[in-house]
Amino acid sequence: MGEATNVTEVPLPQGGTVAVKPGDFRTEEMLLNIGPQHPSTHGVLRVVVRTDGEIILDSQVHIGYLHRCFEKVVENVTWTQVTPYTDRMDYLASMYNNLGYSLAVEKLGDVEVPERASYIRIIIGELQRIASHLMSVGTYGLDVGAITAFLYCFRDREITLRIFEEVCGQRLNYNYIRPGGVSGDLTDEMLKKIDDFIDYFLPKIDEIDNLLSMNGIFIYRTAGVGILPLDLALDYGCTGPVLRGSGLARDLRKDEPYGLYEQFDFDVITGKGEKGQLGDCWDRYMIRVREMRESCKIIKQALAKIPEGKFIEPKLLKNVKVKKGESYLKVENPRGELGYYIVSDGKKGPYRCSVRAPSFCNIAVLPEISRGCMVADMVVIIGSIDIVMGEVDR
Amino acid sequence: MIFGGTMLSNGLVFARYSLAEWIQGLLGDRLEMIPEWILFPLLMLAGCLVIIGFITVFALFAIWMERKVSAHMQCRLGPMEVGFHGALQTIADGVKLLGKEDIVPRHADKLLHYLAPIIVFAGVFPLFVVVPFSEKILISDINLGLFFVAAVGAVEVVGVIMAGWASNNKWSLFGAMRAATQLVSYEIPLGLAFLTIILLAGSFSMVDIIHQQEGWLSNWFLFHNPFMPIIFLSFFTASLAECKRAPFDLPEAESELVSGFHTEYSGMKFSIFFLAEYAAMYVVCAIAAVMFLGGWSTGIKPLEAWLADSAGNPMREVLSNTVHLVVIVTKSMFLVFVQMWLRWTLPRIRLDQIMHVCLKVLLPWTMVAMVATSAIELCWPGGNMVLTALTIVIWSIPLLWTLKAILDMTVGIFLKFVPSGR
Amino acid sequence: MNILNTLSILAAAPSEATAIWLPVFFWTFALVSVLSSLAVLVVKDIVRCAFLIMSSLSGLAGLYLLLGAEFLAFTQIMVYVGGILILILFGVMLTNREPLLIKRMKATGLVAPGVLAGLILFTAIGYSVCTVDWKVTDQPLPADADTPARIGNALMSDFILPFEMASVLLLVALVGAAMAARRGGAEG
Amino acid sequence: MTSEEILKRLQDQFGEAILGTDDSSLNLTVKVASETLLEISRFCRDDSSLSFDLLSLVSGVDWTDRIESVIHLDSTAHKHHLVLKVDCDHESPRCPSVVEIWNAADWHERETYDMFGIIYEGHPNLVRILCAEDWEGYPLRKDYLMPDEYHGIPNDFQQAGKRPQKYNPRG
Repeated sequence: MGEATNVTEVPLPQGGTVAVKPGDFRTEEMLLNIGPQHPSTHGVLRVVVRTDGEIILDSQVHIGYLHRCFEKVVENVTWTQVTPYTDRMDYLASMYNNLGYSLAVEKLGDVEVPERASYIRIIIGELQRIASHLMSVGTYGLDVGAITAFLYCFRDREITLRIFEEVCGQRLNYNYIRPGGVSGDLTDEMLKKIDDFIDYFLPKIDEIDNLLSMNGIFIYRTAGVGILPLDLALDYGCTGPVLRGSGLARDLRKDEPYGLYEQFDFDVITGKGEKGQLGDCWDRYMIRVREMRESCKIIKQALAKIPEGKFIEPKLLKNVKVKKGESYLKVENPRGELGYYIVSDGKKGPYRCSVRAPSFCNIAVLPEISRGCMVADMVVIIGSIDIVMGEVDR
Repeated sequence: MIFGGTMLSNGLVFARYSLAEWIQGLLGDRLEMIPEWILFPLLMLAGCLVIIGFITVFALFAIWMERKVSAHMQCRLGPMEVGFHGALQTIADGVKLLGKEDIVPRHADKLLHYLAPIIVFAGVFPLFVVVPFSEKILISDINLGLFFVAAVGAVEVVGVIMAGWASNNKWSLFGAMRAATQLVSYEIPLGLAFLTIILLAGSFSMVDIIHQQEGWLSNWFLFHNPFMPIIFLSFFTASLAECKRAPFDLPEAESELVSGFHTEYSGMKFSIFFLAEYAAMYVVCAIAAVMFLGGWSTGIKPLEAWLADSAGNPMREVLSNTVHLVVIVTKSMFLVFVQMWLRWTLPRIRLDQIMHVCLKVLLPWTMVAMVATSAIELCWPGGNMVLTALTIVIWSIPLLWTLKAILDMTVGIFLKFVPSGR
Repeated sequence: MNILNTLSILAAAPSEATAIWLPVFFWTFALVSVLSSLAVLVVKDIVRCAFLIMSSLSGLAGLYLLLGAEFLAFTQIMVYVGGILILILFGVMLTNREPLLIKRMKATGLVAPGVLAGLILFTAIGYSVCTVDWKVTDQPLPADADTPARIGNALMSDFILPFEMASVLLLVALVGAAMAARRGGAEG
Repeated sequence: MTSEEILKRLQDQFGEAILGTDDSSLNLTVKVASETLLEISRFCRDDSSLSFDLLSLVSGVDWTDRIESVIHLDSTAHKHHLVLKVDCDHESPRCPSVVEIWNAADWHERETYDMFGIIYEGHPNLVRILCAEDWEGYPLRKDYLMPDEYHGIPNDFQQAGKRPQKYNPRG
């Protein structure tokens, strides 16, 4: 086998030649642009894929189609004016973006947060996590072709959005959590509604499991696909469900608790490779489903012991005084670790505000794990990483 | 014999009785003035028009049904504005599609781009020639019926490949390749299922096959022996793949290939693809009903006997035809509903997995079932009550489960309060 | 005359009156076959050539229908249009270097040998058509002339040896194809 | 490990190469010389008591006289945090790339290059990531001026009849 006789050089259209032995089956490679306008790239992601038939040989990720230069914009506004801009990064988890920014400013500015506000932040933050994961799980169903699961998730997400609307008047970009507290109180009625929602929602998670997670074809499509080993995940700086899917129990709510998370009892979900291999798409997907149950647990606890009191110092709604210096603070956003690196020169607004966007870091690993997959798997892998282009491009 | 093929001449005799009677009533004695050689193409054309009419009406209804079924499965209402519960929505959409600009991409092969939808439709349209609706309401009972279905069904692939190629779009090409792979492979289990039925019925003719299954419900080929349900499931799965319906909708997978082979089609050309898809859905379901579920037979022996005894009783003949029409359409529509049900429940399967399912699951199982069935047919020609009873016992669990699921979906919806959000 | 009778006669045995349409059908099918075969030679776009082959084969199937060979006609469509043609298209599309550019065929300089081969083939076929003593009969074909049952019986009795040899040949080809595909897969 | 312990460990190992700390930062911030960055980074990752296995963020800060390249490191095992800072020249900022140590730095360094123009030496594919490939200037520099037009698309400020001033947002 493998004699190098009778090798002919065949010229390629793009220049150069390729060696062909007699009896070789050779197929041509094809360059395929997935995106920037494609139903399954979750925004304007563009992946240039080199394929052999349907098998992906190599891929290259192009981003920046949604770039607004958030970091430049916020250099020109005051500390409290930044929050609306943070909303527009990860628009599916705006509350958490607000939270991360507020915590970073509070840390640098030594601002005291009322206890009630901390509880409200946890309740709303976890509710936001549920909403975000519902979106992720639903669109993941859409990616693999199960449209009904998507609508089931949207039906439940709608309820959380109505709660948010009642809380702050907005459905998507909330601007609710501010440096120093939150912009409005949660009334007893709202707390009751959130409580009702959790009671209603817990059985619905089983419904999603029945319909999608444990569906044979779904497992067939996702288990063993896009395997991300732990060392690779760490090397590429993946965090959140993507990292936990590879088996590492890293959750900032447990590891470096912020807010009052150390007082709550919940489990960190990690992938176990039940259906396929550790770190495959099914693991990453399942983490989100299971985390929704943990979020419900946290909300229940927070609702039980939320204290009375103030939700913000009114003067902090105008602006915050921040001393000269810098701080870096990370929170566990639904998509991973959302970090705010804030530099202050002691003036009214940030001198520099840099964001570690979890989707930005997670999507970078895509070429590594999609090599050798099929085009249909590419869609599944992108979905399992769960990106929000608003955050990737900022 | 001057005019050899019976098929061509058969093809024109739509409803030997109903249509002809109508024409006779209309024209009366003047009919004799029309020479036969003019009547011949006219009737041929009439048959075609009737098929097109049926396809269009069915597609209108099926698209509405698909929307309603999907909507109710997804806790929403679906179209509600145009007509009663949105019944006219499809017509409104059709008008919209007609008014749309017909776009041909630059550098596309214009001729092939234009021909592709026609060929796809031509691969489905002739199938209706052999689809029976009742003893008298059928266009032609070709004595090679099932073989005709297998042959003509293969033409559709060519149109799909043509569409994918001519669009000058990589996604379309992917879709075409997937379609070719999938459709050609799934013809094998489909053919084996045909073969089993031909073996049992001893005929290719649709009417013969139905006549073999008349009498009690237990005469249906589905209950013939414990292996027949395997053949049925295999046939139904393969027919899903042939229709490119979920979970086998890879050629048009919207989340992967945008829209697959019809990405670059708009307006009327697109709606012809759509029409062909829905027509194919009905055809495969009607053929499944004929092959396994007794066709137009009600499954109640005395009723069948009473209906059949229509000598000199024109009213009963009309009644018989009507009942049979309703029965076979109901059976087919139930299977169409199952297709929709699957589509809105299951995720899409991957290309290599589709081949795996075909070659390593369906093919061996169908093969085993076919060999077993022929052995059984050799031992007990014409079926055996014990075997039928055994079939029903063995398959009772999936059968009951299916019944329960259907009851849950129909009656259950009314019993269970679904909170619509707060 | 009752129309019902007319129609049933028409269905079972077409009368002389309808035979007027026979040439129309014959010439349509014949022209489709011949013209598209000619076009295959002339047209430069290889994919269009493949589709023209389809049209030619379908025309042939129509001619078979006119001759009363329904089984043959349907087999023609199923095997050639649904099978072989798809394989040809597959081959053309997969081996095309630039997948979305229409591939033009180049002249290979083999025109003279091609014409020669064609002439030889044509002469051979023409000679055999002219010399073979065809059995001509006025009698209508028996009703079961073309039933699958008769074909099946013939294949299983008189022609069992060629039939089995053909199947062995196909099996060898299948195994060979599987081997070739496997080797290709193992290398790349 | 506490911040002091990390600092001590680094100082013990590298001594002079650790230029100092940044007291205004709330996180442990270590300034290092650009020549030793790679060596220190590799030590931070491989040393079992430090094991900074997760690169969190590579960013830049324009101090108008110099540009800082800032690397935020995390350890998933020890749950501690470290910031490495390298001072770069404002005119032609250059800094060694840490991609070979943490692949995560790839996109972050491209972004910092895109925004500040810091040339990361040794980066495998240092091209713009967020801005268009033919974009001019480095937007996050304090002296950056928005171009008047980009491929015929006029600048909105210009349309409104006013030009953006040099960076001076607070009057």
